[in-house]
Amino acid sequence: MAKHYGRGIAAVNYPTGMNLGGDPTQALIFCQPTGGFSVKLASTDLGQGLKTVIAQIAAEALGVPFDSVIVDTGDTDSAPHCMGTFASRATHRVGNAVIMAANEARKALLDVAAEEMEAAPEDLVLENGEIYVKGAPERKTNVFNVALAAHFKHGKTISGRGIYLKQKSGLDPETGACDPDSTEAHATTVAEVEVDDETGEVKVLRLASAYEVGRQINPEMVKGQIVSGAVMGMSHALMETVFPYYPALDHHTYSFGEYIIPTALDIPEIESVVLEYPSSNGPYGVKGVGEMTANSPIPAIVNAIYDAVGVWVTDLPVTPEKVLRALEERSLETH
Amino acid sequence: MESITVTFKLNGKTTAVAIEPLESLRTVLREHLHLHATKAGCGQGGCGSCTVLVNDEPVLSCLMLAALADGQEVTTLEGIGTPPHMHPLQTAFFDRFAAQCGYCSPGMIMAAKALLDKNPHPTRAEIAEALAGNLCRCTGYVAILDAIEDVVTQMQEA
Amino acid sequence: MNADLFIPRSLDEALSVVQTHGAGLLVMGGGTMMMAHLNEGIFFPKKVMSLARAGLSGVYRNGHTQIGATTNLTEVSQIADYPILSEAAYQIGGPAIRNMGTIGGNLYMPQPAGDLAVPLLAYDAHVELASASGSRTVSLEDFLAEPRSHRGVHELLVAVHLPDPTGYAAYLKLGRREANTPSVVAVGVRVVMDKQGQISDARLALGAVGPFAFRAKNAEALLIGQSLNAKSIADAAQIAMEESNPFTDALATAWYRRHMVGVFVKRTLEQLTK
Amino acid sequence: MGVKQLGIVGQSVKRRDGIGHVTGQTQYVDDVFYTGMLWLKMVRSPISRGIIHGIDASKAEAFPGVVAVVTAKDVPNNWYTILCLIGVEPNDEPVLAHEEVMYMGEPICAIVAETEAIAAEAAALVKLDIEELPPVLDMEFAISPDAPVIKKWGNNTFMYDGYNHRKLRFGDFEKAIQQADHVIEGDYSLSPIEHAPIETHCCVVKPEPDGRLTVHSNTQALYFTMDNTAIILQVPSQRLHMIGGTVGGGFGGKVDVITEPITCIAAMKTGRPVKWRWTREEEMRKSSTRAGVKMHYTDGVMNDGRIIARKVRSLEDAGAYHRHSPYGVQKHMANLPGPYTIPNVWVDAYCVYTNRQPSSAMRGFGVTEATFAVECQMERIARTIGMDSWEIRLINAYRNGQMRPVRKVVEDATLIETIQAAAELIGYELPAHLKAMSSDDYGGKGGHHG
Repeated sequence: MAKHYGRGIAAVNYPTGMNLGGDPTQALIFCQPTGGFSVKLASTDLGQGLKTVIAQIAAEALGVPFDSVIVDTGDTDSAPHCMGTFASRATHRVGNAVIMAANEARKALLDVAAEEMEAAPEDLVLENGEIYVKGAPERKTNVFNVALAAHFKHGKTISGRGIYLKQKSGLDPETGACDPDSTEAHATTVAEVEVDDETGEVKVLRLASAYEVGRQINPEMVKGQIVSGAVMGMSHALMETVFPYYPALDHHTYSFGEYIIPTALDIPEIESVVLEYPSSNGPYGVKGVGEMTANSPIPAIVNAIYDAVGVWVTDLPVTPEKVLRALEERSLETH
Repeated sequence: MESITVTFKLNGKTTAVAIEPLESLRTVLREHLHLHATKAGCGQGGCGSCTVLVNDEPVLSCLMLAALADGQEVTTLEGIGTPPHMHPLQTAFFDRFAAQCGYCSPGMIMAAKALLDKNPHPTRAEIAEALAGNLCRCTGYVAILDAIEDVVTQMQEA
Repeated sequence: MNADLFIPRSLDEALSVVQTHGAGLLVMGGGTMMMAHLNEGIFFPKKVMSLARAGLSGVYRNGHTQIGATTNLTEVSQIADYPILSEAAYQIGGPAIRNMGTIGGNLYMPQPAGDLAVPLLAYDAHVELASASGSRTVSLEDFLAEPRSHRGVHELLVAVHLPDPTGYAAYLKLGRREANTPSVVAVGVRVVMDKQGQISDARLALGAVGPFAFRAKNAEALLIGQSLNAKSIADAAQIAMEESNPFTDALATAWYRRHMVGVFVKRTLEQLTK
Repeated sequence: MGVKQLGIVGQSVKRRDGIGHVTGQTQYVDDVFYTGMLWLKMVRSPISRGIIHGIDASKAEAFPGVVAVVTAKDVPNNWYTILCLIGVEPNDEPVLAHEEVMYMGEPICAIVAETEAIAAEAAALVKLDIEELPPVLDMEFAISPDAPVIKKWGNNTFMYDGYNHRKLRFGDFEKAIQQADHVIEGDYSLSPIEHAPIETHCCVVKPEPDGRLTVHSNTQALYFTMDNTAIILQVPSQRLHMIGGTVGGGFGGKVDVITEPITCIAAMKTGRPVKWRWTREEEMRKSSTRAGVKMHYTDGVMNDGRIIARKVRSLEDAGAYHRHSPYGVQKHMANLPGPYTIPNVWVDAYCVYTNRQPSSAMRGFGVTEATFAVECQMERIARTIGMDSWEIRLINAYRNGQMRPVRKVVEDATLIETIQAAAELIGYELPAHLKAMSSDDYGGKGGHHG
């Protein structure tokens, strides 16, 4: 028996968003009488943390404290249209819509503040909920006071509407020419594996990746996607199939007993660095990261197996059996 | 057979409930007693999201006849901590971003609690072994292991 | 789901339920297999008996070792005298499953589950079947081959009996991930050596490579009279491969399972040389 | 690289929903209960392909505790074509099958009962009279002339503008491949996989006194689900009030509108709240999967490592019905050449129908498969011509200002930078000329790395 070490790399791109039928999302923001801002979305948090990153984006764009922003998602009676959470689009689309809505609400707020302070709106600075006159920081008020004044004195709404639409792209049926995405994120993953030449088992020792995601809104949650994707990608490469003898239907899986995904004992060492090259059209330069992280590990692992034992197994999942058969076929060829 | 009544100590409080004979403990907790922290992930014993403690031992409530809880002590996630008085494991899971979609979190935390109650100083490998029956599809487990290790460290320092 | 549930508080009570209801009664040990089927709506039993409170749990030593049928896998994993039995139990599921699954129930699990039979065969286990009119023991080997015919409709599996362990034993299981996995193959081996270092008795049991766990008797026969060396190990592995009758399922094909019998019999025997 | 520091953006603030998750107080759909709520179970096809001659639900209807049986007759517009909103046609998938079944597990009728257990037991009593036909399971067979035609439009592929595949044509592949120093081919395939979120599909619908329906859904796309449901129910969208936004894992599996229409119909028919929660077995065997994909690459490569021509033929297994696959194949087509500058590209991408559970969206679908093939193929090229694995990628990596085969100018490439950063991360010293490369070194327009 011998165990063989191998290293493989994969460099990938990933498109943000879709365009098949036009890809819009809307947001509404309104200010409550005491200066809280409610962001109304019909969007969905799948666990990736959308509710949190949108609150960050809204607070940043409005110039108010994070805790004063309420994000209300997931109700079609109270919030306008969102295409949905998929295609690595949510932070990009929803974030852009929220910035647009925030800009309108912020302008309305500063208009009222300007009246209250007898200053020109363009001379006002709004930072972290505090408002002051540029060059005269002693002339100041805050969102709480202005919101109260707007509601009870000026009869003004402080609210904003936002939409982001990626236009539908035509697709030339003869050439395939189209505009398939908004921006591209990128990644390179290095996989290190150990292959047992008696059993064909592949143990992934390490997945080290560099991800370029435009701009991180919340670095811990980006890391959460990277680690998540590393494990899901490894699982896709080595373990998972609904039809173990595809295209045959035999032994169609029905439980986690035969549909194998990793446990806490199966995970490799996972390392990453994140690069930020802001995109031209994402909110603060965001590119989508959610889906990409599960992609680069797959070919990196398959390439590492080739590096370790010199056989190509390019039919996923790379089960121990497929590796062993490939090794046996090769030894028949060489003897 | 008509419905039967089982009486057990649930999160420290004696509870009597009328059940159908073959109902699982999970069904009774969620659908009769409306303690929804215990999740229904597979009903097959494969995911661990319905893990609760019976007499301080972790069991899968989807595979346990509720009738067998009679006279036992059952602890669910609701019984170990609620805001603002969270269990240290809950705090650590929150601080470490160890919950993404959150669906496996109750089972994970109960499995971790069962471990730490018995072995306050587990290694990372022992922690992973204690979670072998709990699947997570979101986090890749690293943050979960980190969170539990944080609690182990806190207990060592305390 | 209108059903009668019996939770007998003693063996006698359990046997009387079996005597009365016989074939139409679904008997649950820990419930880990049956409750999953109930939850999925695969079948709808009308009469169910749980043995959980029948007092059948516990490990007793009295000239030999007796393990009550509802002793759970956690408890089995702590039986120090039979190291490969405890090892096999520890490698099943996660902690919660081990707290629920029972040794008796495990012997009814269809392959590739039911790992405990493998070390139990290596230890020459017998099972005790009881009915209202008395009890009898059957070798585990015979029982596994046809559990339904060996257990009468009015009988219950109440205990597993093990002679005192002799010799050296080793157990290895290959699954598809590090833990909580059914077996691709499970190998349990126990050999008794004479003073010259030659094998005087051998048990080689295989799981997940046949319709039920079984002893590779030709391989055992080959080992007897030999020392454990590269050649005898390789020969035994080869014969065990030939003796196995593997199947294909979602985890592996018959081809792969047979290959892994060779690899894991070899690795298991090699452990004994260390 | 320097990005402008911002305030709260860029900070790792804690999750807004984190405390709810770790204390079990977050409300997921399955945590919604109403007084008098009924449960739904689906009767499904036991075979992969056949003609339905009869559905006898009389025993189920008579089973104590059963409140209603929902069949195709109860579905106002019995077509489930989720991308009809963006013009995908023709209709091909019934919400409830009544004439034929196209995959094992296809829904036929729903049992609505007082408890989940009663619904399950009654569902098992429905008698189906289905004449079995041989299923088509293999994609190559499906597109061969010998295969039975399983689709009403006369073949077994989705039709794109009159073609049975999507085309990508850039440069002149046929000419370029003749000039290549090496022709390197590779086959790549992926078996269907399951999203496997820990939370299965679940929907709860409550009829309101004003005639509206409150729909608790774990869909990934509320409005998309609302609009598709309204089309099936033939009611104005305003009749529906969708509540969701908290999902126990999706991964693309919850973009199908697969539970809401039937649960709504059951609630309308009974006038009571109804819950439909899928079992794990349904999640594995009946919900959409990631598609099986088979790809063949033929690349023309020069001795210096430049890839001058790439041809790809790809088959994507949609399973029995469209769902999101016609779109997924387009995304796939656009990504099959990879993030490399290749002047001559030819892609044929097929969306193929077979008698298996439909495939649909899953994390990266279309792209994941392409990326897997491209990056293995890059390694195969490197090994074949004897070039370093890093160098082959760096010299071919697309640069800002270059034209992608879909005829979009590259403007935010950082492939080279991530390759360099990964080498640095693992302590691998790239040669100076590779270290000096940049996504902006093409000299064309675009790029914003300055």
